[in-house]
Amino acid sequence: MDFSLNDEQTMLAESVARFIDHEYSFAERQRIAESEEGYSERIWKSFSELGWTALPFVEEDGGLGGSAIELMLLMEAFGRGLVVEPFLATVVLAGGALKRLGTPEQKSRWLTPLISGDLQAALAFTEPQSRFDLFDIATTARLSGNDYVLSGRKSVVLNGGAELLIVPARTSGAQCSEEGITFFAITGEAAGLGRSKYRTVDGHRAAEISLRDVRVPRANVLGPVGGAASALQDVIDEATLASCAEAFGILCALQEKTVEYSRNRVQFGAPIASFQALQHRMADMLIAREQLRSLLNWAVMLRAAGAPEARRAVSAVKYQVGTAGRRIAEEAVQLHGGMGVTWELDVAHYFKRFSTLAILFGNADYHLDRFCELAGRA
Amino acid sequence: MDFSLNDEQTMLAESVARFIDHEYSFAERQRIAESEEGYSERIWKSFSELGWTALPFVEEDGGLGGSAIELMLLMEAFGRGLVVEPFLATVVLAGGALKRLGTPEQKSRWLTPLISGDLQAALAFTEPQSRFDLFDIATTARLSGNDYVLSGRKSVVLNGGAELLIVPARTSGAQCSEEGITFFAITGEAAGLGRSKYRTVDGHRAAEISLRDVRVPRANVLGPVGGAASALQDVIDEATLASCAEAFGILCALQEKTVEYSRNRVQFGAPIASFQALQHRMADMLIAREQLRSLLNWAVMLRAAGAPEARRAVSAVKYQVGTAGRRIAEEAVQLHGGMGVTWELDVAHYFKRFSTLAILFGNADYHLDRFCELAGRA
Amino acid sequence: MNIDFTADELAFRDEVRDFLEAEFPADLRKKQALGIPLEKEDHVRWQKILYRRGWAAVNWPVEYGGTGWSPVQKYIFANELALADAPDMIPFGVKMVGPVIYTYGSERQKERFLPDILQSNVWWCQGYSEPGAGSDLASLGTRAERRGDFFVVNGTKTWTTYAQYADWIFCLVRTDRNVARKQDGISFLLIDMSTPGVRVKPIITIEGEHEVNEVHFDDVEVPVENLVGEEGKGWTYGKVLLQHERTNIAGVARSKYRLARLREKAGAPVHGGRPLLEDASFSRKLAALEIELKALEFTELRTLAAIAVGKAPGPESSILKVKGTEIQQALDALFMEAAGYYALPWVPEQYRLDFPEEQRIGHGSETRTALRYFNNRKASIYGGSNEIQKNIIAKHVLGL
Amino acid sequence: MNIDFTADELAFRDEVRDFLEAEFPADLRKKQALGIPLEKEDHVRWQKILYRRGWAAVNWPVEYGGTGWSPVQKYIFANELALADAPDMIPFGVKMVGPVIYTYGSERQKERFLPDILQSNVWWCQGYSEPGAGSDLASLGTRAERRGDFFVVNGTKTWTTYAQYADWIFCLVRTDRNVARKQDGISFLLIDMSTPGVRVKPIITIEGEHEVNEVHFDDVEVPVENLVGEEGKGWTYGKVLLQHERTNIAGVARSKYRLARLREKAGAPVHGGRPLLEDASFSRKLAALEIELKALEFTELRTLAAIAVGKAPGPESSILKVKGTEIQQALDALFMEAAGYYALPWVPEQYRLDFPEEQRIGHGSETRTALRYFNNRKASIYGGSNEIQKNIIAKHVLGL
Repeated sequence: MDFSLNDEQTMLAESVARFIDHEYSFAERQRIAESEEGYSERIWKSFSELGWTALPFVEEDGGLGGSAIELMLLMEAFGRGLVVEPFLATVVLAGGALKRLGTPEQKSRWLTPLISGDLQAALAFTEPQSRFDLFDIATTARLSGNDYVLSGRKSVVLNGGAELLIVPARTSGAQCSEEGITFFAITGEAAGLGRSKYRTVDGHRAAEISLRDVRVPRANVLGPVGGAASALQDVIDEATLASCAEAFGILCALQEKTVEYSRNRVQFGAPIASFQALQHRMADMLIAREQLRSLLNWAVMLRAAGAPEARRAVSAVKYQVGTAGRRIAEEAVQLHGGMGVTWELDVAHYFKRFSTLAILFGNADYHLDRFCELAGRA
Repeated sequence: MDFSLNDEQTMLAESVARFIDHEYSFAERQRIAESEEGYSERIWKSFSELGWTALPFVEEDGGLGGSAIELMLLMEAFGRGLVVEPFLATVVLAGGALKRLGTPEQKSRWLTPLISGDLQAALAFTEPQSRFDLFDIATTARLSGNDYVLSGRKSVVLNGGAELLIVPARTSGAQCSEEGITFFAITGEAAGLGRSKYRTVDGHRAAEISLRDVRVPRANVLGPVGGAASALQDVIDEATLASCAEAFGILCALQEKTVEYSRNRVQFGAPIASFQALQHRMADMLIAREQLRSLLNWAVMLRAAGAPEARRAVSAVKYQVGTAGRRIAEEAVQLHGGMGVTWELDVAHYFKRFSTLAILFGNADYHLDRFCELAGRA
Repeated sequence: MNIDFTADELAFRDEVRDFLEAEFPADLRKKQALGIPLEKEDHVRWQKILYRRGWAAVNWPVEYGGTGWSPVQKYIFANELALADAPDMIPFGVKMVGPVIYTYGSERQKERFLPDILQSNVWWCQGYSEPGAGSDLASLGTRAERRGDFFVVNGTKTWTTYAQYADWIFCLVRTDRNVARKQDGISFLLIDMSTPGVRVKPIITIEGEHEVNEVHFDDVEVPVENLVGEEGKGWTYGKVLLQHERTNIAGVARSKYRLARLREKAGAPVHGGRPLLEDASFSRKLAALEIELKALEFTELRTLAAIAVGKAPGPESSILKVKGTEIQQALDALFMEAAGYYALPWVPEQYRLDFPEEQRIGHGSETRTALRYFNNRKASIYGGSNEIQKNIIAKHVLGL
Repeated sequence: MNIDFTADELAFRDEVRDFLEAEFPADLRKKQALGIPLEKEDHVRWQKILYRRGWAAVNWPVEYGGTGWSPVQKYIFANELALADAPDMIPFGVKMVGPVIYTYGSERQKERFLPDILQSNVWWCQGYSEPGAGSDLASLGTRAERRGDFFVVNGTKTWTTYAQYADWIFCLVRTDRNVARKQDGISFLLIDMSTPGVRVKPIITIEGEHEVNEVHFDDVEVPVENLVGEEGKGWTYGKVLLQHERTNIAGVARSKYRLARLREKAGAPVHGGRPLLEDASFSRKLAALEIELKALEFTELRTLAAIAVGKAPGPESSILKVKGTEIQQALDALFMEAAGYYALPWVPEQYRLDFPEEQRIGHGSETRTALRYFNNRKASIYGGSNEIQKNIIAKHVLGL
């Protein structure tokens, strides 16, 4: 048992932090978020040059073989930097599906350009009715000659405007069944594929996807027909933990900015940092942050070790993000007073991104229930 | 709609407050609580002389026809006075069963002496396995000639050493069924009746009751055979609301004592009342107390009006007592520091009585669930 | 103590219902139902309808056009309006400056300003907070110097809601800097927004909308006759106003309406799935909130009853402010929770009456829930932050 | 970062398990299982067993009889002891005064006191708080005046746990009243409880038991050689001790054990009913607590790891104190909840080894849950109240 980072991990953490410091000011971030595309091609290229888009893939796939620990370090820094580039969507979610389910041919077709920064991708894992149930898939795929024909709707698909869409659909089984889920890769503008793109409240991009008899060649089936549920679950687990690391980075930034603001904001002739009621609340924020760091470390170490308890640990962190984390975020806004709710200040944007992450992959209630179920009890 | 007390109600509230002030100091209360009997015959006689034991009974039964409003006023004052006399057990619970189910003969036999202060009584409504489920009754009663024969166990029977025991038992139906519950009156030391008496943590008295083939004459059946569930539910509802009023009185005392203590306790060269973190917490206590008063008024007014929503309202207040109320109580102890956990100070004893009331008739979880169910939804 | 409505009260309730049935315009109804933000004209139109019925200024004394209603009538009125989802009153005229003018203003001011407020002819805004004076409002620095028949005003007000629509602003300004307590030397001034030197600068808030502003004053000349009450007594007037404001802020009737809608929405079956209300955690949170809200409803009724027997809304109004906004924010969070992923799309363009229903993203107005949650974080900050309210309770109620 | 135990660590765990299997006396096991309070002799017996194995003073330097274990070993050791439900170490000797003596004491003091502490030959108690100096400990008023080779001590200490058992007391006393800061002029003194003028007065706590005391000093003569370190530096020594104490107070291993027992108890079917754990509210509260506790476990491990690379337990130990006691109290409350009505009987007489099982009231030790809940409200008050901890975090961690 060991809590320290090795040299490579330390270097990674430092290099991301440096990049954010030098290349990713809040003003730059806002410019990118408000641009048409919603992310910067230039920044994305840098991510790939720095090896970050290769991080969570094994070496034989052209990756760097990073574990959950490296991914945590990266995502935490992305959280602090309020990065809007679709790393979670393209690399962790879509890349995560490809690395688990792709054949060597499929990987060279899609994963290689994804790693090199030339392909954007998305995983369409939610439907209008599904809420947080990953296996609630009403989109159907039926075989017709050498093609599958897909029909259905996917909702709030992160980075849904991307070239490559990975779409879980139902080849058999009842609507919420674990059996019968198959992954399909769809590229470009296939006939019958509709995309209604929009910004999300955190400045990212998503889309509603409609599939009306979209023909997908058999060669685009990823993984086993009807048997992709466990891969789906594992991709989402990995992404959930990554989202928790990003949320943790955000909460650290919010907590530190609140302390800083309180030192400078003078009311009643004194910095508000000197008011005991606020001091105690800032102490509570620090305690909550340190507790969250501990849980995150625990879950990440379990995932890195391939331990089966990791799933339960992921739910524990996500629950804590959605409860204690939310309190930190709300307190940060409250203690900034009116300034905390202005567009001008970064605090508001941290808050909105945090709020999005709290919903993604299931909110606190969902994950506490899952935590209970995984203990083998109601 | 009207929020004011009428003249009689105002007089009642004043007369109880005066009695507590003059006759029921904390030292006196402690002396009574530590006495062998656990209550004072003299004080009980005063209760009856002042008409309080007659309060919740209709005039034709020899009562004063008081509504939930009068009962609230009395119990709130008993809470403030930390009264240990078994008013809830004898008058509200056992008296409540008698008034709802007794024949005129039974009333004159038991309710009349109860009102005159000459008979102590108890309602044995809990069993070792029942937790808060009123209808979970495993104690059985079978007819044998002109007697019923009762077997089973009743646990934590408040005032369980009383002369008159009212025992719900099952004459038919499955263990948790609403059907098949019958009330029996048992007096004195019947053969096969075991009582293991003890003090409770709040200084009151209770007992474990064992029934081994206890023969009870048919004449001692109270109400319909097998059909007493709704009366049981209603007695407990009335008692629950009364217990909330007592809890409210306690919480008012704790809140006020905390403010007072904070003004006098000097640390770091100033009264602790001057520390903002504590000020805000005391403000929270006041807010919670006022919110609780509002809910209590609402529920009491609904019960007094005989409105069907009263049941749901009772659960709302009890839930609030068990959550916001508990926070008030715990804060009161915390802000008293070490002194708050000494036997010497009244605060500790308010806290213990409050904690007991929070459990009695179902804790916060139980009542929130009931509140949800009574809305006709899960 | 009696919880039942009297026959008169029931009749009054029916009267309000009939009025709403007949007079609440269909297009406004639809906008409200679809979550479409109202325009200035919408508000004005609705408030004029209320005025014509004599119900624009519920709390004003009868002599100035108020209703003379009992607390229970006011409670019924607020509930029925909320139940019909009628728009909230824009408070700055009727609820804020109006009471100050009829309480402390001159006869001339009453004649000049009250009718236009009552009839919603003039849109008011509030000039209290400043960049350096938020919670510590009394340290405000906007100066008004007397020069002949004018005050010359210089300074900046901030967080001014709807200043972009406003014809007039009421301000707390400093008329005397040589005072022992900073609460002294503050005056209450009415300023025509079209006066040269008044400049409105938008502040975009967290959710991306333009609701509040900075208002800059550069040598703005304000006639002395626009001073309300005595020079230097503005703090007292402003404080009374704030206590009224806090009572209003509780928004109990609106929260009751929203909670009922949320329960309805969460109870509706989802395509292929069970209703959210069958999720025990969600339903318990909703229930706990319903209980808190019921408590607040009665706390408000008790406060109104106290006011009716002659007590001014005192520091207890701080309780209403704190709890009222906590409940609103808890509702915001639960609405967002109920929306799930559909809280995320940011699609303001679909909130227009002519937007095609079939292109709408999300069930109902789910895509407004996050924006509302973000925006309404302000509720615990404005009108005297909840921290300030607790200071007030500690000092003025508990005497600490 | 690696979560797996090494082979050595696993071997160590087995070693501890084997030791407990062999050496933890059956009668103590049974007392613990039945919730029977331990006597002084029980504690001493168990601590002597640990001493004989060389494990009495886990954190002490090896030269004084400590173990030299890694943080992970200490973690394993604490967990295994808790898992076996072994008694908690009485902290006053080994965990409190011991470290002060070996860090600041003279060679003579080390020789004289440390072996008896290590061997549990001498029972210590703590003389810090005073009736007028609780949270504001530095304003303590117990005076020690130098008269020749003695200090003459006068004053009162309070909340002194187990003073009724103690042979010695370590005290913070004021040796100089003419100081600028009240933290100066305080000295750390070791006092033999049998010295004339020392008087112990019981304090009965909320649940009715005798655990703490007032200790009165009337002209108590203490040899100068019992002063630890420099005169006037006692505050510094005491603060270090408090930081150690806070780290101990977290009680993570014990809470883990209790939580597992609670889950077990709540999972057991009740006669004719379903297990409490199937109640969603209860199981969710338990789960949320398990998560907080897991977090604290890792917070503690991170702190221990930092100490191992040479950092003293700093103000961060305040986090452990706050969270550790919050979790303990939440557990207390859940145990009481699980007991339902059986939390109410007050039957201390049944907590004896010879009490007939069939007469026992309540399932298991349910009738101790409320008493424990009451008693342990102290946890957020003692060792520096949680309010004081937050002051420390604000000042020393956040720099406010």
